[in-house]
Amino acid sequence: MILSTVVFLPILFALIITLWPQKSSLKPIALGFSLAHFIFSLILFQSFDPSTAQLQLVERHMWIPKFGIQYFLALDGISFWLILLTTFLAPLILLASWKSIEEKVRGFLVCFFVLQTAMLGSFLAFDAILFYIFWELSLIPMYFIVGIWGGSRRIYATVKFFIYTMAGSVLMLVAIIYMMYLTQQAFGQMSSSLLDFYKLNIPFIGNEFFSMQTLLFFAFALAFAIKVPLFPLHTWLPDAHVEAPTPGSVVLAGVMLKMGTFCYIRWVLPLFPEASEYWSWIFVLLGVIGIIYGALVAMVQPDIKKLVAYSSVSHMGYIIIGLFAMNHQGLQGGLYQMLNHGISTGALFILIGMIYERTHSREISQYGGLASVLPNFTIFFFIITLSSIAVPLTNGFVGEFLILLGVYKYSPWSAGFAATGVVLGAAYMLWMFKRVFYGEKGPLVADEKHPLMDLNLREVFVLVPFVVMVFWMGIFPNTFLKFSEASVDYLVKNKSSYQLTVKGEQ
Amino acid sequence: MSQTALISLLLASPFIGFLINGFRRKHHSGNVAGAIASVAVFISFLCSIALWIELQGLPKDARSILVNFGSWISVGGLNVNFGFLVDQLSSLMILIITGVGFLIHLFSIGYMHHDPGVAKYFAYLNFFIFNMLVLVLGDSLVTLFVGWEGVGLASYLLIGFWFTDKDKASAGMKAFITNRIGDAAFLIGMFIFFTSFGTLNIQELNALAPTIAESTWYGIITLGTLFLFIGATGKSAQIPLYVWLPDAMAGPTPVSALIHAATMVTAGVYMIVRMNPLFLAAPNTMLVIAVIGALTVIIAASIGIVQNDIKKVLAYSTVSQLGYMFLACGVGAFTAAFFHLMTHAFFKALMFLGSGSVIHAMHEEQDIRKMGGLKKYLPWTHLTFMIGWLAIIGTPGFSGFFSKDEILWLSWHSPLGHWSLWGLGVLGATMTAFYMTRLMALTFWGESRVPKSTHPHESSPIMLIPLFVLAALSVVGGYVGIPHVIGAILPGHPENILANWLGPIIRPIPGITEAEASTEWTLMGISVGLALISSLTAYTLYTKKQELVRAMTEKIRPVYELVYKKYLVDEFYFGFIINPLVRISENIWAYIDVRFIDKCTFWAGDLIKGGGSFVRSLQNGNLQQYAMYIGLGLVLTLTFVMMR
Amino acid sequence: MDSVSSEGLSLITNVGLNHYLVLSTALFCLGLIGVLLRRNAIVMLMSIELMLNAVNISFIAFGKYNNNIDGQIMVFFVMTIAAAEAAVGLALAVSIFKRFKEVNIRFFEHLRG
Amino acid sequence: MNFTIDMGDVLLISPMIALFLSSLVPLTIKVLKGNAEQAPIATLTQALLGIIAAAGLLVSFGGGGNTAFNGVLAFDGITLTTGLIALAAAAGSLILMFENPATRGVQFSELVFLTLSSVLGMLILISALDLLMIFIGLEMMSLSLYIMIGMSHEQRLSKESAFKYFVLGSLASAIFLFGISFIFGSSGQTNILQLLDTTVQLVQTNRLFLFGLVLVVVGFCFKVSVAPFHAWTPDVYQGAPTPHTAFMATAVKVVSFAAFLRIIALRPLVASESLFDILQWLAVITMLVGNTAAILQNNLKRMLAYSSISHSGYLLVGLLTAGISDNGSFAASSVIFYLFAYSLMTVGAFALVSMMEKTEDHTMEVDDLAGFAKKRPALAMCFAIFMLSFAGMPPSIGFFSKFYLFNAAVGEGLIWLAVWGVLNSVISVYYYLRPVVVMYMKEGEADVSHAGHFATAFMIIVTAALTLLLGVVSGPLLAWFESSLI
Repeated sequence: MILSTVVFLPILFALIITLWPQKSSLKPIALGFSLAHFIFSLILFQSFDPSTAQLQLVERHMWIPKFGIQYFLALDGISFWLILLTTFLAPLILLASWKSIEEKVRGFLVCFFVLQTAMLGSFLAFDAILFYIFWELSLIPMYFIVGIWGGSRRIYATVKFFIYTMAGSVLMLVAIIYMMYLTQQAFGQMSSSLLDFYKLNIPFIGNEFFSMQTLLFFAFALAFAIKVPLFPLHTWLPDAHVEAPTPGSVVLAGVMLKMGTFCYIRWVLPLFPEASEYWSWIFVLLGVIGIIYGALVAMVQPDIKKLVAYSSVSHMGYIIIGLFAMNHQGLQGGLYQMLNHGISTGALFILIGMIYERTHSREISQYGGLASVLPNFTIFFFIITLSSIAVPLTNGFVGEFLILLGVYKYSPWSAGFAATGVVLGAAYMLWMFKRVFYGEKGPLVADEKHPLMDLNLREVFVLVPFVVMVFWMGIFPNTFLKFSEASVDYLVKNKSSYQLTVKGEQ
Repeated sequence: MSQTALISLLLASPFIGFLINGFRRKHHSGNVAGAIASVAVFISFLCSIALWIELQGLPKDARSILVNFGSWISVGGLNVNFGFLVDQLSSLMILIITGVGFLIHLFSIGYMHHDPGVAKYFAYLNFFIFNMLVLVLGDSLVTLFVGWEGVGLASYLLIGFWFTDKDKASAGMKAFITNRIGDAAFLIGMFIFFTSFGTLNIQELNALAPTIAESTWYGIITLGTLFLFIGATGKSAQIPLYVWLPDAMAGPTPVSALIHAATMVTAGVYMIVRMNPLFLAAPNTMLVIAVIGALTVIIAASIGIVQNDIKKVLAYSTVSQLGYMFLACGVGAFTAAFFHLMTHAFFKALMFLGSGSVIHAMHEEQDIRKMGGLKKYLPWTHLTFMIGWLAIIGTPGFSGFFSKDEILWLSWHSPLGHWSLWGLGVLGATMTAFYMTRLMALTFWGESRVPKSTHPHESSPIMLIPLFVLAALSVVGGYVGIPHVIGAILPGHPENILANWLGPIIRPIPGITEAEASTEWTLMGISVGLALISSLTAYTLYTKKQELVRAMTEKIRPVYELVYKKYLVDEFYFGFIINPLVRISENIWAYIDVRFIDKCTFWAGDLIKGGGSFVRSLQNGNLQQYAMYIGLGLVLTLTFVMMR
Repeated sequence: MDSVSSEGLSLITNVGLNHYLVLSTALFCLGLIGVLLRRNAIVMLMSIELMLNAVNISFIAFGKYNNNIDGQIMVFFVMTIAAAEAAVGLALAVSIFKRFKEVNIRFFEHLRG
Repeated sequence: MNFTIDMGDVLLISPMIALFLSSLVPLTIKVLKGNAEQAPIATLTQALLGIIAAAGLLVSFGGGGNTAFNGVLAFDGITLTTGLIALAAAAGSLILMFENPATRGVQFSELVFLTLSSVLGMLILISALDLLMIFIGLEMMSLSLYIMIGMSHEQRLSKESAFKYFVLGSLASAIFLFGISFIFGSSGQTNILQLLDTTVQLVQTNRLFLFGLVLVVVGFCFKVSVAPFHAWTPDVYQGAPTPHTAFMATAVKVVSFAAFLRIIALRPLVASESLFDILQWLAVITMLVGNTAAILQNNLKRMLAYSSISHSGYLLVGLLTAGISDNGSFAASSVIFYLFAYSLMTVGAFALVSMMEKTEDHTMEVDDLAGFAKKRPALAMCFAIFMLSFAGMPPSIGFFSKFYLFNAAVGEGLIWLAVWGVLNSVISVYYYLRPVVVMYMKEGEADVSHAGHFATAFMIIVTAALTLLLGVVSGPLLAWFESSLI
């Protein structure tokens, strides 16, 4: 029952909040709830056994017997940290959005908690249909969060986001249905359980595009590529980020994008081993393009938030190439980079939100000399910047190093090109940092009438956990890596015959 | 005290100093902050001495202390530890770092005492020392890389220390990004070695390095070492990545002394010496290194001749001295390289601090054309600075002489060397003598051009003491590495201590023959002679015959301009790389993102909408039209079905 | 006795199923065309009736030639329904005339797009 | 032949009798009271009681799979399931009529009578096994509808739409009848049961039969508004009073599809490849037409009309699947489940529309919803649920119905139709989101002053709840449909 509780606790919270009598105490209640949820999710530590690649804390009940659709939740090393990342970010996000969300608080909190459930569910679901339900469900609250509490062009942004993502995932639905019929052919009984999908071996004809495995592969990969987002499909992201309110951006960057990359490991690589081996070059290519392209475009953004948005295009590119290198370092690095990106980019969006609350502008050119006015803010921002440009002993370095190492094994050239991202990343981040924090005071900063206040206690409480995580993950990465080690090792060792078993069953 | 405890203390104390000063960065009392920082560094200085003594105790060929603070990253085959290795090389290096570093801390107390951000300044300084120690002691390339980037970060912070000035901030950024280019290459180098050798541990790599040289250009070792060397060019300001170092002078002068003269910029040399077996196995790389080094020597020196900013002159001289070190590495004279690294650390730190003292005295004036005749105002500074001058131009008996001479000799004699390399080296030495003398002449000698407003005054003792110590070192520092020929004629035949000390970990140059003393003496004579002549010329020109200088400058105006503008390298980089890149980025954003991808989405939408409006136009409310559709549909269906 | 020209006779006697079917189809199409072309609501109703009666013809013809009485029976059903339709249609036509003072259907095309 | 009516048949048709009687009640009362309208609530109650009685009788006697009047009426799974759906939809629409300005008031008892007789026609239609019976059912249903629409208080549009509907409808039924005649002529009979085993071979050999069959199919395509026979749908749906629109969009569609299913069950698609192909293309065109045209609509009712066209497209895919599938009745049951889900959402959506209408001839624009979320958060949420469920977002019932439908299609190898369907549902997302955007994200003052419709509001909330929840437990429901269809 642990996983069900982890997944559906937020829904319960949402209900309570809908019915909660007085408006004034909503935020504290919600904060308390999310904290409780996080603390509860820590139970996983003592009930999870990192030594095996098998599924743990399994809950499976037949749901719709005719199609063998099950209610099937399970945890393994790949999803472990993403669960904790999700629950860890929640209270911080709520605390950070204390001031930024003023009207329609109730609705916002409900959306937020429903979103939590959807994301956790899609990380834990081991049944295709169940997964698809969670996956699609996650769109709706985000759609409302961006559309209601967002900026001026919010409607354009949110509809774009919704339709892009939906367009990707419907083909996946057809693919899922098709695979259900494949299971029927193979095992007599139709099933949508991921374990049965793993058991299938789908015929693969290499050089032919219209062969079964290739088509299924692309049907899945497209859905996830849009979510990630991979290079040519990324344009919804900057709009969504810029228009979304701070908490929206943080959830989007922190967790939602990870759903895409996570699903590559959970679904695409093991389900279609030959196809992903054969077509991996496309994804590595697009990933590398994404890294460089995202960095270059980020460099010339006039808007801080948009800059960070494009920077996450670049960072997600790293994750993709790491995954498709399909070797130990690459996969581990990819997984690790997911967490890093969640921490650092999430923190960046929170910081930007803080400064936006003070000045109500995100124009880089309007800033300057902020460091002499807000020293503490500057220090936090600088630390997060370091983690985002992957300076050693911050979390970013471990991820990028592992990824590049893995990719080098896959193909030295792509590693070489990806490495330019290391330089460009430093370039756009530091350039932005210089223009915003250094130099003479800009018009917004110098404004004598409203002097800017440095961080207050609440904001420090929000930021300190991030900084702690940045260094913890940078200095003791093994504490994190060892949880996914077994699973990744298993995936690498038997790529083509990937079959998970449930712990305790034979 | 156990070795583990020693090393942890060695590393911890500057870090703790950094934390303390970092948390009390609001305080303005420079002395307290300075005291904390200096004590922290002094403690690690003592630790390094202790470790050095420990090493003495060990047998000659097993002189290494490895302390492992546990595993950092372990994924698949990759295992990186927080391992720190003290051997003959690193022990000397940490001695230099902490020793010189300590002196510079002392100097800074005096130099920065009036600055409001002094606590932050010392925090950064300690942070730098910490990272430098990590760099030096790291037992694997990754750990080394940690320090490698850490020092870059520290230098970024210290160059941009007065960040309200846009240019200083930009200088810091430039330094960091230029270094990042090198670092990216360094990463690739690491990957190459990991994929081929399966480890990144330095000792293991050196052990695995083949003794048979690799002749191809595409060999694993050649490529790997080349990439590592590119990393080194970034960190140690060699062609083509040297451009950041002169700008780095935007930082406080002691920083220039510590980071951009004595320690950080030599990290590249140190790394190469550290990995010498691998580099020796790749003669092509060695050739590249030697050529790049020699060229850097000439280019930088030539620029140094015409600069008017005292710190810029010193900066370019640093670049060219680093060139010597790489030249040495390139010809396989690793000992010589390290020797020069050490002596250079002494006299260049000395000169930078001296210049700091001058600038301090001149109220932040750095243009040597506004100086002159400062000898009588700043006697002590002048004295110490002069010692540094003698050392760097290679006056026999001073430290610089020994190291530089050995480099030149080996670049002639070593099978990896070539007479042309030697020629460039000597030319460089001559130029060095010239611009250094010019610096002395314009700053301290001749008649004073100091504006009446400024009243130069000798610096406080706390700033002078470091000068004296460094001066002493610049004199005697050379005697640890007396070349064999000289040792042969000296009473008691003192031998090359440094060479013996480093012997076990530095592979000899393959196929080097026994040197015949006569050649060596001749070469030595030539270089010293040339240096002497050129310095005399410079002296006469810049003290007595200024107008002659101007006349000559006028005659070669275009050349002069070109050199004065640093061969327009920065302009080239900005005009042909950076600005185009920015413009390209703007365009791809505008065209690919906005005008293409989004447009495609809109097109799809418009297509659907167009279909919709077509359907709507059919739906024109006319009953008979609808009946017509039904009839047509009927006929169509019937024909389609019945005709088959 | 000389006989009537056999052609003429056969013309009358040899009327087969197909003739009836052709007739009914022709009537049906006439009705359809009427609906398609005539603007007058009343005429359109008449055309529809015409179509229904065309169907009746085919029913009867089939019934006759298959010796199946059901054909005739069905015709009764059809006629009733046709009557009902006519009633409703005329009622609607009347109400429309009341409202628009116009039975030309081109005058009510408010619902469109 | 001596003609006897045995008791079993009477029991079987008892639902229809019940409906007939209850439909008479209000009228008789009106007559007895000297043409004075009784309290509408009373009329409504009698009608609902009649419907409930009919439903009860249908459940208790129908669905056994046995036939009445020597094989003219059949009471099998299709009758039972679709009958229940139709009755429920009719009840819902009656509640709307009771409160909608365009329909409440003076002639309410006549309206109820007509509605119930139309439902009676529907019951005949879905239970008829004889083509002529089907025709009679169709006519009975349609004629009552024409009058219902025509007699609305709303003056201009409803008259026009009634007439359009009438002309085109009778045109279609004429075509249908013509087809029947040819089937009769070529096969000598009109009873589906007897045609069942001869059809395939007839289709391949007898051109006349094929001709007639195509005409019949076209007639049904008109009724279920498949493009290009759909043109009446937007106009009629928009012009008719909203409750009638709801009635047409749900009950009429359901029963028409049910009867269509009976025709398809003759397996002509297996026999005639080309018929199968053309119907596939019609399905594709229908989806496209409905969705693309709906994007540009500002009138909410018209938008829903086009969306119902697109749903006919999806349903046609299911129908084709059922037509060629050999494994059990899964495809058919998925169609019926889709009909059920669709009716549920549609009734709810139209209920909200009808509730927002001020006066009888008020047209409801999408932008009138601006700020609705602030005024009536609960109802706004319900409407959002309907829209997202239309779009097929999980976990609503809309998703599951689509899932079953396309699952069946993929199972029969109609993958490209499934792909086309899901892509179309992406297009549909765009216009289904529009009302949501307007409600939640646009500033505005939605006028809800007059919206004191408690029954309607209650119905909206109930349907929304069902829409949201029934999806998750849809497994058993589908299983029941499937088992009852065997």
